[in-house]
Amino acid sequence: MIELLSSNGSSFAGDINNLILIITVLSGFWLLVAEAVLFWLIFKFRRVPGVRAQYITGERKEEMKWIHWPHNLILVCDVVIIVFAIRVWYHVKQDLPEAQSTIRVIGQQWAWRYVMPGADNILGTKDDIETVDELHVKVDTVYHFKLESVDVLHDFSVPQFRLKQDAIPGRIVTGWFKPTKTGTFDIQCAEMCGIGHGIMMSKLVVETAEEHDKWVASHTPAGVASN
Amino acid sequence: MATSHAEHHDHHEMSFWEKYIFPLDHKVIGMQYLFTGILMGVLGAYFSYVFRMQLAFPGTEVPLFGLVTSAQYNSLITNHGTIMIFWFAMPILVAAFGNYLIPLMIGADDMVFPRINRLSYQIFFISVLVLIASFLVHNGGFGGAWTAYPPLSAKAEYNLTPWGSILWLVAVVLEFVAFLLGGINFITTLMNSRARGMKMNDIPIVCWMIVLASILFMASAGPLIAGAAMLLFDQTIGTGFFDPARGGDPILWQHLFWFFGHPEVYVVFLPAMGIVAEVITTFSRKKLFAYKVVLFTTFATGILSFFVWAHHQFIAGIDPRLANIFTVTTLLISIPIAEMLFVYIATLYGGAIELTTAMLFALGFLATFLIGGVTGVFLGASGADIYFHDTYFVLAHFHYTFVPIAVIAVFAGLYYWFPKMFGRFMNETLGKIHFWGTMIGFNGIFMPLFFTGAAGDHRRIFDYSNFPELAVSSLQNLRTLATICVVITILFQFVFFWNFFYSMFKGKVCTEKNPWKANTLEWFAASPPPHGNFPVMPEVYRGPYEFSTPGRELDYWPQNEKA
Amino acid sequence: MAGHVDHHHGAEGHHDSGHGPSFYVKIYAILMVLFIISVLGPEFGHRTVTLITAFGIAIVKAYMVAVNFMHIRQEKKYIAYIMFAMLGAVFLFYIAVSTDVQMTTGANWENHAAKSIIEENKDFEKHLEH
Amino acid sequence: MGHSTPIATTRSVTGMPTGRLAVWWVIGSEIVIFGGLLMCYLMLRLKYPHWALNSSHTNTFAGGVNTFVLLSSSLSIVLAHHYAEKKEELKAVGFIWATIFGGLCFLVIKGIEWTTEIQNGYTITSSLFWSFYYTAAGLHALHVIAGMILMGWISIDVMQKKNMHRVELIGIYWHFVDIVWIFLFPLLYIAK
Ligand code: HEA
Ligand code: HEA
Ligand code: CUA
Ligand SMILES: [Cu+2]
Repeated sequence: MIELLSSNGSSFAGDINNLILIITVLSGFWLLVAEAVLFWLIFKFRRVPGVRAQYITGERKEEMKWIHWPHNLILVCDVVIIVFAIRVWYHVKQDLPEAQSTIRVIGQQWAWRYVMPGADNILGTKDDIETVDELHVKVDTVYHFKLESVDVLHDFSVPQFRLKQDAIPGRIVTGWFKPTKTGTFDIQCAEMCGIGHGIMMSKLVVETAEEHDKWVASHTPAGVASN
Repeated sequence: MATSHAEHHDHHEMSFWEKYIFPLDHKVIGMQYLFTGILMGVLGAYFSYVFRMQLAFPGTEVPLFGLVTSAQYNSLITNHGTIMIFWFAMPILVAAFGNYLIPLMIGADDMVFPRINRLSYQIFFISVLVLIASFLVHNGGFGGAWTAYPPLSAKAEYNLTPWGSILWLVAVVLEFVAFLLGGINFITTLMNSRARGMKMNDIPIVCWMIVLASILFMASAGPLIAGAAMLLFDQTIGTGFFDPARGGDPILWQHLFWFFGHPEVYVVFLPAMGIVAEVITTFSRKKLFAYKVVLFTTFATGILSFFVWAHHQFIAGIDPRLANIFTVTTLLISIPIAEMLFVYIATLYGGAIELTTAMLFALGFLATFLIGGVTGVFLGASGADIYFHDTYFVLAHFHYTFVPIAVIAVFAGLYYWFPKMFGRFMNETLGKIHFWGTMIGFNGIFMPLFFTGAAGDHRRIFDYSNFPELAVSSLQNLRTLATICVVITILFQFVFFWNFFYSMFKGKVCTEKNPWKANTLEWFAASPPPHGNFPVMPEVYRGPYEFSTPGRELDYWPQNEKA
Repeated sequence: MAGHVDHHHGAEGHHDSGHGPSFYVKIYAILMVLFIISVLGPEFGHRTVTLITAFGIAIVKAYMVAVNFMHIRQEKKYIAYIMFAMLGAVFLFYIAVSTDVQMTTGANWENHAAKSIIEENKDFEKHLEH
Repeated sequence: MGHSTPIATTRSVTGMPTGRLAVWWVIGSEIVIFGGLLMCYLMLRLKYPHWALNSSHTNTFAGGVNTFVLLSSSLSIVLAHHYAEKKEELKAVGFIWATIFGGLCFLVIKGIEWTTEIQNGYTITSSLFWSFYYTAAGLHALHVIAGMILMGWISIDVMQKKNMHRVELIGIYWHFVDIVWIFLFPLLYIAK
């Protein structure tokens, strides 16, 4: 479980983990302060017979500063979080690096279909490889994926890559990832898509260049000369 | 001047039928909403028990239910979410407390439109029947999540619940209509029917909050009502509003839904904050710290809440540039809410805190809601939401907001106003047992789920053993822990129900009008208040939180007490 | 019941709009003229003219009805503000949502279903002629 | 029901009668309902220029006559309000029924219009434009019907000089229904 909390199977997973860490520190600090003050006040100001509560309107200047200072400091924290969040977002979702290979990912009730380029590394040619529920990619390669759906909403999610994107019927959404570790990872569907939503899982296999070439060769449709 | 209202009604003895089944009295209508809401809450809690058992012990027979199929699982969570929000949280927080408290606290004898009020409950009641019918029809209840995203929700060939999804949608629309009618009543009553002398700053916070919540609801629900009509036509007669092949757009529904959906979470949040304000001021004998700041932050929250909705859709395929704007607005909304919470905490400073059960629940609300609020910041940061979206982290976030709001704050309110409502006290010892059981149980349910979520558990999955990464025992142990805590929490609710119903009939009689020595006007009426509420219509001379005023012998100063 | 009114609040039962039937008829006449212009607008066959006569005049008409028939001016100021706030919510919705529902492509996405519908109908204007 | 009006209803802290205040809030909530629907329509209308072709099949004449009818009925209800304030109940009732008649004409014309459209093959499922056409106009027609029922009910009271202030309330509502049509007309009929 600990590995899952910090796993970084893709190039940007670490950025997302760091962002989460920053938010944890900044907002965790406030959470602790608020809880500590709350409990301290509860223990400190218990009712004692004969002792009256103080009369504080909270509208005088020196009282209001207890509101204004946290207000400004939280604003600062917010700005910091916004800046980091948008930087990560921009990097992951908005500004796609040049693709080294492009694949199609198609969601349907309740399976994932993948179309990968064959040896020519061009999508839409005869040697394309089509698989169901198993995606093979090469490590350290920038992939673009074209995400589609044929029926309802699905969501292409690779938790270990910190990658997630909805698939929408009628639309093609382009995203990217760059695997940094070899191995087998879960691909899940993260959008309610009917009674099979809970079984809509597939595998992502990240291979070294040689392994991947071998896999491509052995899966190229028969009768297609790879050129 | 203020006339006696009671005598007027004496010559008209009301039958049981008129008094309890078709009442016009705001208090009875409030009670109808309360008890219907509690019943629906029990149903929602039962659903959560069933599907949590399935998650902890997949594929085994769940006691009191049986085997859970994936279709049933989906329907259970969908209707759990829908019921808990629309038929439990809203009816109790907005309608029950709103109806019961607003006229009493502003010194009126009833709502301004009693008949519209009754109509509101009747429509609400029909919506309950329609919703329950939706579970019983052929192929079972709707299972497309409470967000009902099309195309799944729009076509029976996808969701496989031809009737369940239609009835579900009709029930939700009826519920909306009921709350629009109720809301108009709350708003006009507060605006127009306050007691003589009650200025804007003398209105108790809870009344402000419920009315502002009604306004938020009214301003945000419109597009979704239109959208619901569109979806209903998609389901029933085959239009293509949300069908991309025919030019429609599934994303449009998401916008319609969340444009409503986000303000909606503040629709339930604000009344809970209102209840807590009344309870903590009374039991710490303190003036509310900076009343005006509370109002300003509430207004700010209300306005900002219309600018953040797309944070639910960050990765749903909206344009990534749009997400940046919504990240900014979402994070900004943490400021007014933090300020509001800090003001409440500051109110305790220098107080004379008495830890009654109501006070414990109110403080428990503050302590736990903070966790829910702070985890919202993780989700509002678009970059982090890429990972967290639709995981149990989101789920734990919103249960850490909803349960404090709809369960804990509601308990605070019920323990606090019980003597007024029923003229008897609830048992404090049982109350404290209930408090600790609920708090420990609730934290035990959802604290582990933050971790399973952060480890990658996705929502709405009926059996994790299909996912190798998630089928590991360390995660399964946390899931089981959560489930055990659900059972514990639910068992402790029996303490509450015993206490509640026993005290209603046999509890210690509350002979005083004002047992907690509070200031607001409802404590000036008899317990329980008769039809017409007040023997003499009260006048107001000061704000609602004048506790421990220097130079007075008593440490409270009722709003209606002359000088 | 009359005896139960708290008189101290002094509800002013009606507004005194001070307008007589002839005033309303005059407004009605103006509305009619505007209406006729809006119907004639498309006859010029000019897109911008049509848009102005159609929607510009609709706004003027709505304004005239709100001010002269609904007496929104005689109402407390905040009534108008509330109505504008509601309209504001509607436009806010439009502004944000149009950025992806009204578009067919955007940053890293395209709505190919919508594109192909537009493509299929691209020569609709020919059918419009006759 | 044997219940008298609560004191609450007769109070007026804002200075506005409670009924009128409530009607404005009703209209506020209706603005967002119609507004939401029309904004959805607008987005897709601008997205698909070829909807101009569909809307060229709408019957501008029928829509125009209906605009005329509704504007006229707005005049009659504001006159009804005028006479109700003057406590001339007969004239007020007359104008209320003139308004109801206007609503009826509107619905009859709408019925004829829809029948011909459907006979020509343009049904609610024909295309998205027609779906919006029927949904928006249908929702509006429901409001017309509701207004007519309320007016009939109010006119009974007005005859007996009771609840005269309600004429103004239904008037405000009716004008709002009129305004919605003022926008529906160019959106569905004129813009081609
Ligand atoms: C009443 C319920 C409620 C409340 C009050 C909130 C409050 C907030 N919510 Fe939550 N939310 C939900 C109910 C609620 N939410 C629900 C039901 C869902 C899921 C729906 C679904 O998909 O089914 C959801 C989902 C959800 C998402 C989408 C997640 C996803 O699906 O990917 C996001 C994203 O931004 C979010 C953010 C926030 C934020 C920023 C707040 C803020 O209002 C919180 C503000 C409060 C604080 C921040 C705490 C106090 C502040 C401090 C102690 C100061 C320190 C703070 C900083 C340094 C910033 N929420
Ligand atoms: C107000 C809202 C609310 C409340 C109170 C709850 C309460 C609970 N929720 Fe709920 N939940 C939602 C709103 C709420 N939930 C929503 C919106 C969803 C999303 C649905 C979707 O995905 O579509 C969801 C989904 C959801 C899931 C996710 C399912 C999935 O994605 O697969 C889970 C899983 O554990 C869960 C668990 C629980 C549990 C254990 C409780 C409780 O049982 C916690 C303990 C509380 C109690 C036991 C008390 C209950 C109340 C009473 C008994 C009445 C008492 C009377 C008074 C208070 C007066 N909920
Ligand atoms: Cu596909 Cu969930
Ligand atoms: Cu939200």
